[in-house]
Amino acid sequence: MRYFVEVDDREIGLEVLHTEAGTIIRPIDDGLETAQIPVDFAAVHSNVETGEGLYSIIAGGKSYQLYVEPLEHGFRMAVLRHRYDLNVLTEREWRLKKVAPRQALHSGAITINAPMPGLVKEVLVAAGDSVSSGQRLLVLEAMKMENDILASAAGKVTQVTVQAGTVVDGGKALVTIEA
Amino acid sequence: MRYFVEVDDREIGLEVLHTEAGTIIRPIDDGLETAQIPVDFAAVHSNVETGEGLYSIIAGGKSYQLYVEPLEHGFRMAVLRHRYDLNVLTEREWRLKKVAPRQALHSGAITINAPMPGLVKEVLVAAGDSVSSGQRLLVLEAMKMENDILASAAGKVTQVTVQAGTVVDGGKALVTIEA
Amino acid sequence: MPKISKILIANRGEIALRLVRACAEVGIQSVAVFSEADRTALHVRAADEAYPVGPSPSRESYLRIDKLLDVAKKSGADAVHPGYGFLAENADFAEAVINAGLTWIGPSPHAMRLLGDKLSARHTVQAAGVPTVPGSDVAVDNHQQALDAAEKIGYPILVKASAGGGGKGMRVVQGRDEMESALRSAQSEAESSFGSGVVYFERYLEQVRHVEIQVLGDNYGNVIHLGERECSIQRRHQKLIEESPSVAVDPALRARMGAVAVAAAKAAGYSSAGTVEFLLDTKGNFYFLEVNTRLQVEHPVTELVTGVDLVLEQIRIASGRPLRIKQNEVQLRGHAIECRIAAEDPFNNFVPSLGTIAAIAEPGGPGVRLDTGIYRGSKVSIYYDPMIAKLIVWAPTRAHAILRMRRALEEFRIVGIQTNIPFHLGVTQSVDFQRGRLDTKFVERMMEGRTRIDDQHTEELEQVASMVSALVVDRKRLAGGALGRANGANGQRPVETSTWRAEGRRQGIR
Amino acid sequence: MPKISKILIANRGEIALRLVRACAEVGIQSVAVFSEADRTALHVRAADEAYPVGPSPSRESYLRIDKLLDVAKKSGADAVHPGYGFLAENADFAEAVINAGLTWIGPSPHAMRLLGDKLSARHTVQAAGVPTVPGSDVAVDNHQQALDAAEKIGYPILVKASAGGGGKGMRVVQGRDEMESALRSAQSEAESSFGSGVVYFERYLEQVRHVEIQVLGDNYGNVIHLGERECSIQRRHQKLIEESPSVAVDPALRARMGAVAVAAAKAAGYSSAGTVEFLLDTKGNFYFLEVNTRLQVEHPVTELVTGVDLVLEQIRIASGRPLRIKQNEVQLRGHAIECRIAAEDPFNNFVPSLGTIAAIAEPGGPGVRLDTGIYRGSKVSIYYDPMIAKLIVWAPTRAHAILRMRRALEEFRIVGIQTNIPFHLGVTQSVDFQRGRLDTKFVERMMEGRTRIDDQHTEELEQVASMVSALVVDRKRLAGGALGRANGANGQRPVETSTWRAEGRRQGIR
Repeated sequence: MRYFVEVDDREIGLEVLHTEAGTIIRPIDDGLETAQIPVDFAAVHSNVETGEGLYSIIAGGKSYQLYVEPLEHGFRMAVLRHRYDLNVLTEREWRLKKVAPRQALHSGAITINAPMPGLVKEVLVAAGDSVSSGQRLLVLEAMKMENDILASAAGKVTQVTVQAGTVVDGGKALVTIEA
Repeated sequence: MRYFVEVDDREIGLEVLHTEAGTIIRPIDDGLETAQIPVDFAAVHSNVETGEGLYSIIAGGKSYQLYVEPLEHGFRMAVLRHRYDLNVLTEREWRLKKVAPRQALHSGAITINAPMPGLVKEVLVAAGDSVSSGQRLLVLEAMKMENDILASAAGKVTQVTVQAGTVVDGGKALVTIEA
Repeated sequence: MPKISKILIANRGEIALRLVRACAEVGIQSVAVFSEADRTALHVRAADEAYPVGPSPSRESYLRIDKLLDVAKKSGADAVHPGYGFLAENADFAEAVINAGLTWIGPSPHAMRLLGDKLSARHTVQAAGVPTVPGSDVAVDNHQQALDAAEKIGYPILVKASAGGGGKGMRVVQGRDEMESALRSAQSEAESSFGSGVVYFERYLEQVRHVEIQVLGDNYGNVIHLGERECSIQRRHQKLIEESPSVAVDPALRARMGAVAVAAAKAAGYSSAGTVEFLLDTKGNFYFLEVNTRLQVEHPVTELVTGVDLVLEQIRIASGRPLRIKQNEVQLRGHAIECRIAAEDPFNNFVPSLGTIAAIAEPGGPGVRLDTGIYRGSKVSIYYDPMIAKLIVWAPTRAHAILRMRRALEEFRIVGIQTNIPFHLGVTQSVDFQRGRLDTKFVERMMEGRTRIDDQHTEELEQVASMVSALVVDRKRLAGGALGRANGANGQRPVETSTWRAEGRRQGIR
Repeated sequence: MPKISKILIANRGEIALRLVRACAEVGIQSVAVFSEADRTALHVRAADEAYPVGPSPSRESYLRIDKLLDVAKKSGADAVHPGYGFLAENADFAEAVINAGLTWIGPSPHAMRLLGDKLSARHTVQAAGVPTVPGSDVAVDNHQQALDAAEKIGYPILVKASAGGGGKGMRVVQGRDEMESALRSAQSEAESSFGSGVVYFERYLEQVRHVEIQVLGDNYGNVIHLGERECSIQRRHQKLIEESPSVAVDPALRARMGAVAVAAAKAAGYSSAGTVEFLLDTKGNFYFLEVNTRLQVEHPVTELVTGVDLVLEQIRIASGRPLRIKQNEVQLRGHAIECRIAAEDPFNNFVPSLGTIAAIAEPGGPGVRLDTGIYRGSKVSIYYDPMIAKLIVWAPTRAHAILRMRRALEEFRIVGIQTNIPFHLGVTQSVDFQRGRLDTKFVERMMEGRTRIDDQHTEELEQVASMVSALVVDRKRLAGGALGRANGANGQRPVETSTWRAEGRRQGIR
């Protein structure tokens, strides 16, 4: 079975083969199938359905353990100081996606939500402002700390739905930005 | 609600009361209800059905945590260097258990007493009847359940002191049997 | 001498548990308190007694002096330990405890007041000849006075709240232009945070290390020090990593700083455990910053290198015993490092991460100490500090301790919330940290990507993560296949019975 | 000098994990091996590399020299650490490792052979002037020779297998009458267990302590000792609790025993870590028992009091470095105690308890070290030793260490199997243990109820257990009621969502 894994902006093609001698993974390298990596994959604790769990993989003798956390699309894995968000496509999904026109990532309206319940201490932008990605939009006090809420993309502020002093629940829309 | 806990060869009677101010436990001491212990009982992890789990109990200010493991009959708890196997009886179970063996010891005239207060629903025998051991004598409704009152020995019924509809106190003589 | 036989622990979380454990280890009864959120907390379950003190917000529970004293009375406690945070540095609380006829495990309210206010502390220690950071020795009130004072001290200037702590009411002023607004905002933040708008100036020192000295004094005027802790790894004036000894402190400097710290403590009539904080510059000059009149979060690193149990000594001192350790008996052995594990997402600007702890794998083995109040099923809530654990390691050498910390961080897995463990892993892998080139700007540089991190196998890890994700999908496919057919499929790996629960999944921030 | 950059760890369980961790902490690659039962074991997951070595029975996996050497070759390992048990004291394995061009992390095969056979070890150390337990210095073969030898030595006699260990081939003979059958059964048990029926006699000493000295030698003839461990708490010649220092050993005796142990090690040309076991009588006389030519299970107690990492020193020594610690630099600080946690039911004659670990709560906080290979979901199987964890504590004093151990044992909760934790709690509560009145019959006396145990609140605990059991039943009743009605019932406690799994329940022996 062939799978295409999207991670960061890379795409890694892998073929998983179950043989008499065990499982083998072949990287798909532009159709050139090069190495064959024998893998011994085992779940320590896992949920087969969601994929969540702790796994042990021994690939070519090297041993790793990874905790897999399901995301809405794909999986998240924390490995050492890194965190990977990965999305797995079957060959069919991958081919369909490849032919489809690439969607612009940052088009349309982006809503910035409150990451946690808290008190809005300061609002630093107003409707009509142009903001750059990473710019501070407002300050939310929660857990005794002041937390900067940043713009996740550049654009124009179209709506600010809170003001200083507002107590918000987690998930509440705060600012809308039009890219 | 009253419970009788068998542990080792002891028997501890406890009444659990849920009040506005919280849960209270009253030890049942031969009918003498003495202390009232306010308890704050909470499950850390638990299975309500089997009872298995880790519990925190604060009884009269003192804090304990106990792991409860269900046995076929009752529970097992490891506390410090001790292990207790406990069996919990409801008042009804306890009374039924209590009256049965005691009466089997007597010979001659046997009086069957009401194991708990209740309403006589049905009387199934009359004076002069021959009964076998274990035969149903009457049905006593108590604690919202119908309880069969059985003959603890074979013999001849010499007296029936109640009739259907009689409300009886616990301990009231119901039927006398001559062996 | 006040005999201590039952201690009320006026705190929660890991420090409350640490204090409950200390009581158990010296045969003293412990009395825990808990807010509604903390009913099944570890410190509650481990204590001998436990009493509720109110709703979850600390203002309504852990900060309620009246309720705490009520519990002390009800339980028959004869002493109170405040831990750190909450009321630990509140002299009024200490006084109320003493007035209730109980023993306060900490310095006298007088010493707390003298050292609690930063300006007053500066004056107290200056009188004892302790070098302080150049600054205004009086409160700075208005703009003109500020400009004059700044001129004398020299820019950059750090505006500090005299009653402050934790970075609040603090502003860096690079030049005259920034003064007016910085002064005003610092004053108002100080006013709202501490109820006092009094601020003063210090020269803002750069390229400095934060080095602090642990002191221990008894009720008879004896004070010793237990060496230093380096706490330069800070973010927004919050310590993240502490270690002892400091690579920048040799025995001669340790003796000098220790003597100064002891002098500062003696000047205030200090007893119990306390910490004298200094800034240390690259030339070996050090400047008094402030005194923390309590047990510190980072006290374990000192315990590990000195072998002295600080809480035990605090209890002994409070019960009127003289110090049993002499200065020349204090010996540092090996090296200890502490990482503060917080429920914060290092991939998202350290935003607090709330939710339920679905699973934990704790680090173990040689030289690892874990102080934590979390457990499977516990919740990280908005009510309390996001620090959920302290991971402390000891090893014979600093190099060994760093690698031990790294493997312990790798072993430590917390499922259900985000933590700053990846940040700590990054620090242990950074070349500057490994070489001991630390200063208080370390984290800033690291977060800006200006630190070289010794990352091995990054590409390999990505490859492995890819393989695992494909195998997880493949496994589900095979399981589906196996389930689809009436009979177990041929040649396929058996599907493990799931021993993992999906319940209690994270709810936190995304 | 052999450079070590990748170590094959020829073991499993907690010791394999401890060795994997040691490798990570010195920047050496680790290669784990695993049997079928151990595929997801902690040592496998934590190691850099891992290879299968066969089916679950150790004869077919961990004891297969050919497979282990094959993995060493395949992985490119340049050294082998055997841990303890399995092949750790097998000189043939050490030789095979060396012949394969790899470094053996342990003493030379020559020293292993010299000391591995007990008669040979006695001769070797006697030549160096080491006092041995009075006994026959030749093999005892037939009944008449046995009676003569016993007459000379004096009853009671202990018949011991020369090739033996772990109490096998060992018999106590109280008088002439018992000799014939004891001799025959010891010989046949020795023959079947060790492939050699050679037995010899020692006087069976009573009222003695088991005290052993940790030695460390390099490849250049330097040997030091790291103080003693007292291991008198034994059951059937299996150690259960070890501590360092021993209350029975003062500095002068330590120096004498240490010097004797060093002499014994030097007589055998010993390098690496090793242990010289003695019996110590009430008058301060000590008698050589045997040498364990490996890292011991109980090595952590020595690590905690000396600050020396024994595995790290083993690796350094094996890579040809000279000892870096001088005898006069070895200092004992504080007190350490280890409890061996075994999957055995102390309420049922210590019968092994098999099953799946459904949940674990690990002890933590100050001074606690936990070395274990178990995890939630792991299985305790018939294939391997029932020791599943080592709980080790350090504290400034012995009294503190005992109370710390007690609170750590109370914190340690293992669900799914029975463990001997209640036994260890009993020991920490026994007055004799607390006062240090130990000898090798301690456990026997305790199990016979002849030990005073300082049990507080027994009746109170029974009362609490009763209340909890009633409340658990009551809770189910309320939950049933709540479920029965369409709407949540009034005034009833909410029913917690179960965060507990009933799966993976115990299956073991009853």
